[in-house]
This record gives sequence, structure tokens and C-alpha cells, in this order.
Amino acid sequence: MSEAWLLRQRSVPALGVDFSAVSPSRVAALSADEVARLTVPMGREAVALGELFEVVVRKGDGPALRIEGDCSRLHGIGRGMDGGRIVVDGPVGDYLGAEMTAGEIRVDGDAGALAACALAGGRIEIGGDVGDFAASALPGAMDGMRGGVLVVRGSAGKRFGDRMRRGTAVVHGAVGDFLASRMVAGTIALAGAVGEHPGFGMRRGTLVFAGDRPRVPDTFSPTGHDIRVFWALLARSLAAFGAPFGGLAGRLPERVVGDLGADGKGEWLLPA
Amino acid sequence: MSSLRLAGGRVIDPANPDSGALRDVCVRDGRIVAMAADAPADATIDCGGCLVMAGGIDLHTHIGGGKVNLARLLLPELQRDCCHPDAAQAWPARLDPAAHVTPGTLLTGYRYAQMGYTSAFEPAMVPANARHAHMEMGDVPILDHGAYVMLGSDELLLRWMAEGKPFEQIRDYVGWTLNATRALGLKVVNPGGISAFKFNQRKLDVDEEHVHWRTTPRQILHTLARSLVELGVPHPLHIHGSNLGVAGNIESTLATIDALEGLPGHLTHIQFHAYGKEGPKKFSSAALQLVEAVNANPNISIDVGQIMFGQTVTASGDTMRQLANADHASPRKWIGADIECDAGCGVVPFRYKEQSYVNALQWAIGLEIFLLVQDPWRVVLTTDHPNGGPFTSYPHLIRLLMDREFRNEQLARIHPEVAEHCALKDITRELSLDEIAIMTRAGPARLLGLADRGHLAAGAAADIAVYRQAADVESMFTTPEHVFKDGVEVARRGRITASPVGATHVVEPDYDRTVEKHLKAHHDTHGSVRFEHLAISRDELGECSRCGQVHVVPCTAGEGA
Amino acid sequence: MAEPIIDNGVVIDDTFAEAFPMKATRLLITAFDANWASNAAVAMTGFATSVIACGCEAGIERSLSPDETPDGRPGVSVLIFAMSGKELAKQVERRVGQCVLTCPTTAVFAGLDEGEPIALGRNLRFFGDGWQISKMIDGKRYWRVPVMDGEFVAEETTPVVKGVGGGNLLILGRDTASALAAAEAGVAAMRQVPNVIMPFPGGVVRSGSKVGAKYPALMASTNDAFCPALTPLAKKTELTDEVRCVMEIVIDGLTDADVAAATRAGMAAIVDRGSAAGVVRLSAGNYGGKLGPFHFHLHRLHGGEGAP
Amino acid sequence: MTDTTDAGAAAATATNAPWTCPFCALLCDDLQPDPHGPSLSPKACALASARLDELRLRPAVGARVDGRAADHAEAIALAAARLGASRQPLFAGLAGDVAGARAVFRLAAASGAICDAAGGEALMRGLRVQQDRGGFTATIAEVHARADLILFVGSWPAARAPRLLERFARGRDHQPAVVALGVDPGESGIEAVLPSVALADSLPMLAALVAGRRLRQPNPELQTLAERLHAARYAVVVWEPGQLGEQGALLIEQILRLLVTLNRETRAAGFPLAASGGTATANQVFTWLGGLPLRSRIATDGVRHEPLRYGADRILSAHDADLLLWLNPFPGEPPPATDLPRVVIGAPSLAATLGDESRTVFLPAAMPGVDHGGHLFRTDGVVLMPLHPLRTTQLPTVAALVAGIAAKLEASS
Repeated sequence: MSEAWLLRQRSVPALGVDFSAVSPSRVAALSADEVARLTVPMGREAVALGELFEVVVRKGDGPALRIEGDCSRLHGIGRGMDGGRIVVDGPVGDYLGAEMTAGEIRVDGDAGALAACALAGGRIEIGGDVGDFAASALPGAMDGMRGGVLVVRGSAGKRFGDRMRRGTAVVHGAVGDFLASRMVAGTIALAGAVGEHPGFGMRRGTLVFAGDRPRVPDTFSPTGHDIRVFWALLARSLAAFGAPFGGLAGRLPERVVGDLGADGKGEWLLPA
Repeated sequence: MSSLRLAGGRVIDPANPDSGALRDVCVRDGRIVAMAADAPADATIDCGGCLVMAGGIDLHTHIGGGKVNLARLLLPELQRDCCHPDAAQAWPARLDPAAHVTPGTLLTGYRYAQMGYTSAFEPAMVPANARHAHMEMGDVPILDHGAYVMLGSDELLLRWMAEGKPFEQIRDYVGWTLNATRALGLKVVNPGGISAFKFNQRKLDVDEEHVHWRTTPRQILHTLARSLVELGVPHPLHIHGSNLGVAGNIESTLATIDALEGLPGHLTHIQFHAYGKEGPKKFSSAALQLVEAVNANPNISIDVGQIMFGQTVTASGDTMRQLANADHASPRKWIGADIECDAGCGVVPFRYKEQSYVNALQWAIGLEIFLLVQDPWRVVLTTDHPNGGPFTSYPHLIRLLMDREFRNEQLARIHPEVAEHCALKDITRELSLDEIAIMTRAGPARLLGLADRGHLAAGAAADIAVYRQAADVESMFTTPEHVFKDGVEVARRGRITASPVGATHVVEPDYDRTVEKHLKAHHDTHGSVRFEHLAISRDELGECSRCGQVHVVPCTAGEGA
Repeated sequence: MAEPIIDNGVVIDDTFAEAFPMKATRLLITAFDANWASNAAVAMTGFATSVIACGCEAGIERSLSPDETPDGRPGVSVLIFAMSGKELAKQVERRVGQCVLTCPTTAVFAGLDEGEPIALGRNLRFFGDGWQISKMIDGKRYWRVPVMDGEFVAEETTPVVKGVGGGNLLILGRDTASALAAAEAGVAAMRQVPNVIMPFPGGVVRSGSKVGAKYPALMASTNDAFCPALTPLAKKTELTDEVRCVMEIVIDGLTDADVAAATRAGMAAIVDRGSAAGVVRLSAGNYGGKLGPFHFHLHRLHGGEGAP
Repeated sequence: MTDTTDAGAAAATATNAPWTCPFCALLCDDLQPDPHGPSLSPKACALASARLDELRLRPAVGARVDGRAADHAEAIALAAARLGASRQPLFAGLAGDVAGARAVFRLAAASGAICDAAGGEALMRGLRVQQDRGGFTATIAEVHARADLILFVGSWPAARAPRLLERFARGRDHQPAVVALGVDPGESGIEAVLPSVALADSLPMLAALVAGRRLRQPNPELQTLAERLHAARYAVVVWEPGQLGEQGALLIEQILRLLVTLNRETRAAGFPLAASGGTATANQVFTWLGGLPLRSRIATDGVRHEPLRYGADRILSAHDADLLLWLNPFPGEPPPATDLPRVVIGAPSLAATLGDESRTVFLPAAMPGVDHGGHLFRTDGVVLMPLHPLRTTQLPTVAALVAGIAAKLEASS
């Protein structure tokens, strides 16, 4: 029988901590003592979860972990996670849900850099803002986010969706410069303001600008063809992400393709 | 220094009489010594049930210098979270084999030592990058090392040949270069081709003219090979031939052998140069043709450059061919460079796949060559690390060569058309321990002129590997019981126990110093550093190599000298 | 043989239709308007009457209103049946490639939720010559292939399920006009039933067959027992003199229940018209129950039982 | 408090001895230092002359501990003690020669340090392109021999590598055409292409035009430039990663794309101009020793590479370290402001930039190429240049200081 755990913060760690080893499926099989004794690396030392958190067992219907407190120095929460559920009540550090393949993460707070980096499956929802390089690629990797769903309720930093290859990422707030740089494929939908140079070097993939309409660079060109079929499919799917994306079906978009400085098969959809 | 007796092991030492006999091997002051059976030793290790062999020698492995570091920079994902620079790391670690594709120098030294190898030689040192190469080799712990300097696409050689300068002047330039760069040997890569590519020539056959200098690879090969003979350099010209990887390149390989006109030549990673263009895919094995030529020409030695399935990276000076290969890069990224009017480089990641017809055939060709050449003294076991696969795959490769049943199991996994039609399926030969010892120790030592390496006679360096005899030779050769470097135990059952600094092996052939004024004149016009900075002094070599010993391999007076 | 049922003057034989397992898939074809969706659907289900020589049996299931289609356009639902998944995949690729991809404004989607996927757009995408775009939306992959009127959107795969083919109903009439009218009424009723198609022209076949022939090359030949021309000649006849014309409705369905429901609906419609409309009997074709695992007993269906 | 006695008199070993100028990434070795005169040979550039003039003011600074003078051994011991007590040290700056970097790597491995270079952002900009896409580069002699079109992109490096063009073109029969894109080369007389758009717009457009793509509104100047690149026998594109802005890696990748396109039919190569000070050297050394470049955490259980997260500034502001070891033997960048304990190893002139020294160990170090020999990588990353001392000094080298700390650390553990 798998347990669900609540980690209630006792103290903010003195240094950044690599939290990636604490996955719902790993702690599910442990006793409360074992969870408290589980260590995570902090610089040259290892610190026990019990030192940082009060460990409380909760009723759950599957592997689950709830963390309460200021987790901004906990990096890699849910990194590599392959199932189960993590809920964080508070801000988190870098690499939230990076390389995750399945499961669900919800953060009621801000997330640091590189959230959903190389995300392969599952769903991550961030209630606050997310830092730079969300849904992007690890150094040297040809693909960034490659599956799953990322929802950002607040704003996103720079290079959002860099080298993204598959999956859907949605930002309700503003997004920083160089959105979707080198994008390989996948879908990003935006409801707020857009920074400089969106789609820089994008090869394929779809950007939907439901909010602000960015300047179209000269290396993007319009295609006037009828995309009603595809738009109907996409708009219907995006409507599930809530208000700003609700009425898209009725706003047949302009379409431009680029970046012609790269492969040029990416598309921007600019709803009317 | 104390004495050591390795008692009662089966001594596999094909360079000396009675290989395979049960006997003691004794060590004093870092050297093998003859000791009476009852003479006391300070320490005795029971080697009952073990094979005692000389330390392994890899004569062609890209372990240091510019392109290796570029490969590391290109492929951080292969090292991600799995790189352990510390000696204490257990072996075999549960590491992705890809971690050994671009290991750092520390990991390189430790991993080689953990397999019982005690020497490794960098085959492609660009003169302009020689200091860097020596720095990296100096930071490879434990292993003796050395490098072959690259000429043959350098503008000066091509210019002088084009201008019809006397052979002696060119020979002395070769002699100067070997001394200046502290090299052990001379390498030629796609003779003239790297330069031709700089002039936008995309192909250069052995008898084709360089588009600018009008020299041919044939002329370059002969000039360099003859220079080495006259300088008395023991290692034959180390030749990476024309048309690497091209279907039908057996023609240029045979032309290369022909161009040598009986002069000594070592054809490296020959597997990549033994392709025909028969069959439905216009790509076939030319192993039989190659082997016939090798068997018929005693001046020729080879190393194989076996490919192993999986992720690796190809790092080569052959910019021309690497640009052509770049479209097959996996992952799709690569680095190339035009270097200092000396050479070039191309670093292209590759994934060899069992189900790829071409890759499967390459794999079969390499094994065919190993198993068909008659004289093991002229065949060296290499994967051209990392080009054909990482050096850590050697134990697996040895098993493929020694165990036919195992080989056939592997054969059943590759592309069915290759498995069905290749000559390999009918080859029954299984290499003996003596033959493996020749291909991995005694042979390379002899080809490099290292008289006191690769064997276990009294007086030899005490570079020794002791393997616990086992039916599975792959696991046996993966983790020796003991490894000694110059008499010091450096690894025990996979754990590094000491990390001495290895020696640098160099040649210092004599040459006519008057050539230096011509060299200076050329460099003052065309070079980017002052002439005085080209040569590495003995002191500076010490700085590079962390004050490791320098072994000068003697050059014999050449025929023409 | 038990007593026949006589309802509204129509005799219902105590016999059964014998049907075979097939592989089936449903495709939804949408277009700019219902006409163009229909044009594509008609073409792609053409020449798909019998697996004997057409490779598959296919037909239009029904028209779809915009709120029933994935892209909110008018559409048509078609069902395709074949003897194997492999043959079905081949037929889908050919027919969609030649008749839907080519047809102005169309798009094509999988019409089933579960089953073993076969290629739908997966191979057709290569028509895009490298310009095609793949999109994953809510777990489904679509291909967008540039064509002269814009882009052809096709879902990557379509699921294949086990289906039932060869359900049938024989209508024995007094003359051509009455037999034909009854058949038409039966087909019209069956078309109201979901998950089935009647693959023959107009849903009706006159060349009912038996297994084998005097010619060794022929797998099947005319059903002499039901040919009015052979009533006095054939070794065995199922007809009486008053029967001058027989029509058959063949039914393929996704499940045996679907075939049963269609058969029942067709029988009811014909029986409702009564013997006064010229129908003497209803019967069904079988091979003695030896060949197909699905048996649709007319009496049970008439009695209101669901499954055969 | 400066010792102005001699920069020169104690200097140069012999008038004609070779010397390699360590003050920019070109590492020119054709300068003849004049131990008595105010400057170098006439070839010396303004940058080298200014740096050498600065050297004449030799601040006489010894080791310092928490704001007071201390003897060398005490400072070393304290540095080792503080490092030993650190749970997560940050090594930054990391300028210096090969020997220094070799020593630092070992100290880092012994202490589990996160390592970043001064100017690490610029270094990573170039590095990320190599990691993500690769590269195609030329070296100085190659450019000198063959380039017939040299294109500077985004910056004019005259202030940072004054002799670059001279090194490319001196004594050539046919002078290469030189064009600057997106930067005004000032009084140099160099032809400039200044489309009215930012580099982040013009580079993709140039890449698209070179690839033969049709654009809605091709910029005519860029169109012409694309044609010239195609027509050149060997075009060389020069850029400075440090001058291309925060997301310069993306711009460099566009340059690379353009080079790859050109090399399908003709020949072309890139020439990134590195920063001065040897951080590129440290990057090479760390890469060969550990397999991964800088912005890595080196520890006995492995190397972890984080090109974004291990930026020194980021580490400091995120409290991901509890000690800063700053290393820069060249006059230049001072250690970043921090309230963490600091060990500063560097040029004596750094002493004046320390600010609050309450938790600072300062160890003055000799300067490579001035006070002692050594090796630095030239900007092209291929040629490892030997350095020579210009004067004698009592100051220890970075390598010696770091090895001293490492020995103390090992002894205490």
C-alpha cells in the first residue's frame, strides 16, 4: 500500500539542495522514519529530510507528496519523476519536473529556472511565475521539452520552450525574450505580452498568440491558405486551458511561417 | 626498491620462448628480473590460476589534443552525471558505455589501467597543437604515452614538393618536425586531402592532383615513408589513407600500398578503408582483397579500427571526409576546423546500429580482417577509440575474436542481409591467447620500436597485467587481478591503487640543421607564431607532461643515411 | 423444420443468416460542405461491395452534422471491412489516398476510439514531399499535408476492431417491382441503425451466391436455389412458383448485435408493408452453420431477441 | 604604497629573448620588450603598451587576512581551513595559465567546488553553441593564408584585440576584403553594413539569404553581403561572444548555420575572438581533466555541468555557495561583491579592490607571461602559446599557491 506524505517545512536549508531523489514512488514504500532519514545532497554534505521537514503521513489513493513552505532552495523537485503526484504549497527552485516522464506536479507559487526542462510526459502546473529556460533543453541535448503538458498561470522568463520538440506549453501571463528559440516542434500558447524576438531560429512547431500580437520579423512570411480544419482541432484543445483560450475557435488566425533563417517550417498563429 | 615475485601464473609472453608455461615473473626496480626459484622476494603474489601478461599497449587511440577536447565540448550529454575523475571509483562501474566515448584524461588513464593497459599512443598530433596534446597526455595518469605528428597536408611540405625542393630538404623537415613536436612517429591523414579541401576540393584519389599544389597522394606517401626510413624512425609511416569510409575505397587502399613501393607503412583503422561497391546497396566487404594484399606485403602492418555498436564520436584530422559524413551525424551536430596551414579536424558524433546494413557490414569487415590476416605481428587490436567505439569495449572485442560461438550469437543480431552474406559466418578461426597478446602488446611494442615493452623477458619494463583465468574472456580481460606499471601496482580487481605519472616516448632522429633556415623563412612569411616558438624544448615537455620520464626510442641509422 | 411465422401475411422462414468475422474501421470524412464530404465518401467506398474481388467492403454509415465532427464541419462517416488487418490497412491507404486526399477541402479522422491502430495519415503524409507537418493534439497525431487548396489534414492512425460481415436478408417477391420496393424499404430502415453498412449498390444485391461452382476456378456461383429461372430445374429450390424475383440485403457491422439490430429493423420495415405489397417470404442465406460463427436467426430477431 | 623601483631593470632576461604578450587572446609573440624604454617594440599595440605601463607601478602587497597584513603561511593555512569548513565552495575568476588551472582542478575536486570563470557568461555563450550545434573554425595562420573576405559580426574588436586585422593580413599579396556587420568600426576605414535592424533580425535574414530563401522584404545590403559570401573563396566570420549580448549563443548559432550553408558549395569558417585572461585556457584544462567544461561542480563522486545555474553571480545570489575563492592573476576583474568568506588569489593590484575585507584571505600571485612562464591558449583554441617571464619576482604562481592550499587541506582532512 502506498502512502501519501506531507512534508511541512521546519527550516529553509542554508544552501541549495538537490531534491530530485525524493520522488513520490520512492517515498511511497517507506515508513515515516525512513522518509525522515532520507537524505538529499546539500553541497558536500547530505541533509536528512527530517531536518528540513516535519514528515506527516496522509491518506492518499496513490503515490503522492505534498510539500509546504519556502522551497525555493529545493532544486529538482519531481525531476525524472515517473508517476504519482507532487503538490507544493510555496515557491520552488530550479529544474521543477525536469526530465519527468509521467505523473503530475502542481506548484502554488513561483518556480525557478529550467522548469519542465526536457519534460517527456505528465503534467506540470505552476500557479505563479516561472524563471528562464522553462520547457527547454539540457546542455547539448538536441531536444528540449518532448512531451507532456506545462501550464504557467503567471509569467515566464526568457527562452521559454527553447528547442521544444513535442507537447503543449501554455502561459497565461507575459513571456520573456526569445520565446521558442530553436523550437523543433510542439505547441506553445500564450495569453499575455511577448518579449523580444519570439520564434528566433524556430524550425517547426506552433506558437499561438492569443493575447498580445508580436511584431512579425522579416524572416517570417504569411501563408494565406485555409487552416480552418487544423485551427478547429487546436482551438478546441486549447479551450481546456481556461479563459484567455476559451474563445479561440471563433477567432480564425492569420498564419505566418518561419524562421526562414532556420528550416522555416514553424508557424505563428495570430488569432483575429 | 623492493622485489616482487608473481608466483605460479601462466605466462603468456609470445615475444619470448615458452609462452604459456607456468612460471614466476619477478620484478625489481621497476624492471623484470631473472630470480632463482628459491631466491627470497620482498613480496610474493600467488598467481595460481592466473594469466600473466605484459601490460596492454594501444598504439592508436585518440586520448589527447585538440579534437579530443572538442569532442568533449561537443557532447556534454555523454558525460552528464556519469563522469568520475576520482581514482577510487569502482570498476566496472554501472556507467552508460557512452560515458567512455569522450572521457576526461583522468578517467581515460584509470579505465585503461583498470583493463590492464599501461601504454596508449595518440595517433594524430597536429604540429600547431603539439603542446596541447602533450599537456593532455601528461594529464592521463598511469599510462606511458606518445604521439604521431601529422604531416602531409601541411602547406610547407606541399609547397616544397610542388617547387621540386630536394628530397633531403623535405626529409630534414620531417626530422625537424619529429624533434620539435616531441613525437614518437609520423602520421599522414588523407595525404594532401585536408589541404585540398581548404581549396574546395571534395575528393582526392591516390593518383589525383591537389587542385592547387598539383601533388598527388602517391607522391606524398612515398616521400614521407622514405623520409622515415632515412631518418631511421622505428615506427613505419602511420597512414590514414584516402577516401575514408567511401564505398569502393579498397582501390585507393591498394594504391596506397602500391605507392609505398615496399617501404614500411602502417595502415591505420584499415576497416574504414576496406570497402567494395558490390551488391544491391553498392557497399560491400573488401576484407578479402585487403587481407590478400597485407599477407603479400611484409612491409605493411595494420590496425583494424573495429566498430562497436552504440553511441560514439568520430574525431579525425580528415576534414574533407568528415564534412561529407556530417549529414549522418547522430546527434545532428559536429565540429570542423581548418588548422594553421598544418591540418584540419572534424568531430562527428555517430551511433553504429546493428540493424543498419552499412554499420553491420563495417562490423563484419573488421572481424574478417582480424581473423584472416596470417601474421598477428602485423595486426594491432584497436577500435580507433573513440571513432569505431570506446576503448573500454576491447574485452568484448577480444571475446568476439576468441570465441566463435559468441561471435555467431552476435552475428545473428545484426542486419540479416549482412549476416547471411558476409564471409565472417564461415570463418572458424578463434584467436589464441598468444595471438591476442601479440595484437595487444608484443606486436604494437615491436611496431613502435619499444624494445623493453610488450613482453616479460628480464630487462623489460615491469608493466604487467595479471588476469584470473575464466571461461568468459570478456569479463577476464575487463578486470585483471593486478596491474603493475613499472613495477608499481596501479590497479587491483578494478580499483586504482596508485596513480604514477607515465612516461613520454619520443624519437629524436638526427637531421641536417641547415633546414631550419628555410623553415624560419617560411614561417616568418606564413606562420602565426615566431619560429623559435614552434619547437618544444625538453624542459617545456616536462612542464607539459607533469615531469614524467622521457623515453627516447632509438632511431637506427637509416638505409639512406 | 419448425413452423414458419406469418406476420402481416409475410412468411418468415425459420432459418438464419450466417456471418463471418472481419476487421473493420470507421473513418470520418469532413469537408467544406456536405456535398464535398459526400463526394469523397462515395468515391472511397465505391467498388467495395465484396471482399471477393474488391479487397474490402465499405459503405457510408451516415452523414454527420458539424457538431458531430472533430473539426466542426459537415461530414460523412464510413465503415470499411476487410478479411485481415493487413488488407484493411492497404485498402484504407489506397482509398483514402486516391479518393479523400484528392477531393477538395476534405479532412479525414479516425472514427473509433479503441483498437489496434493502422496507418491513416502516417503514410499519406509523404505526399507532402517533406513539407508535411505533424501535430500532436490531446494525445492524437495529425498530419497537415500542403495541397493546392490549402492543407489536407489526416489523423495519423485509425483503430481497427473486430467486425462482422456477411449478415443478410433475402426478400422473396411476387415480381421485380415489389421485391425491389421492399428491399429499398428494408435498406432505408437499416440505414437508421448505427455501426452497419450495406455494401452493395443501393444496399441491395441480386446475385446472391452459393459456395463453389461446377467450374473449379470459381469460389462462388449463383445461388441456384433462389433463382426463379431455375425453380423447375435446380436440384434443390427454395422457391415456390409465385416467387418471381428475389433480392438480398447484405449487412456488415461492427458487432453481431449491430448486424442483428439492422436485420431486425429491415425485417420489420418489410413486414410492416405486408404481403399486399408483394412480398411472399423473408429468408436468409447460410452454409449450414459450418462456416461462420455468427448466426442470425430470423425468428428470434422477429421475436425481439437482440443477439442471435 | 607602491614599489616603483623597476619594472624594467629587473626585467627581461635578454633583449632578444622571445616574449609572448599575455594581455589579449591573440598572444602576439613578435614583440621585443625593451627593458629600459617606456614601451615595447614599435609593433606593440596600445593595449599591450598600456598594460606594461601599469606594471611599472608595482604595488608591494603581501598576503592579507581579514584586512591585515599576514605572512604567507598563515594566509595559506587560513584559506585551507576556511575551504575545509565550507559546505559548498565557489571557485570563480579562474584566469591564469595551464599550470594554474591544473592545480585549481585538483583543489576543486578535493573540495567539491563549483567552478566558473570571470566573464563566464561570454564563455558559455560560445560553449553552448559548441554543445548544441558544433562549429566550424579557422586559426590565425589559416585566415592569413586564405581568407579573401573577412566579416566582423556585431562588434569591432580593436580595443580588445588591437592587432587582429594585422595578424590576418600582414604581408599578404592580396589583401582580404573586410566588412563589419551590425557595428560601426569607427575610424578604421572598414566597410560597414548597418541595416537598420538589430543583429537578432539581420543575422537570421543573412542566413536565410545565404541559404537562398525568398523573403518578403530582403534588405538589399544584406542581399549583397550574402552574394559576396557566396562568391568568396574563403570567407571568415569573426565574432566576440562577449559582445553579442545575453542571448548571443543564439546569434552565434545563426552564424554557424550560415557557415554550414556556405561550406556546401564553397569554403568558409568562423573565428570567435575569446576574452583575455586565460579563462578559455582554464576551460580547456577543466574539459580535458574532467570531461566537462567550466560551470561544473567538480567532486570526487563526479562532475556536474550546469552552464546556466553555475554562473558565479547566480550562485551567489541564490545562496548556493558558502565560500568564494576568486582567482585572477591578471589585472582586471575584481571579485564580485558578496558577504561570504572569500579567498582571493590574484594580481597584487586586486588588493585595492577588495572592499570590506572582514572575512577575506588575500594571496598575491605572480602574473603569467610577466612574472613567470607558462602556457595560454590563443583565441583559436588550437595553439597553446608558451609564456616567458619579463621580470623577476618573489611572488608565487597561482599553481604554487593553490597547491599549497591543497596540501594544507589534505593534511587537515
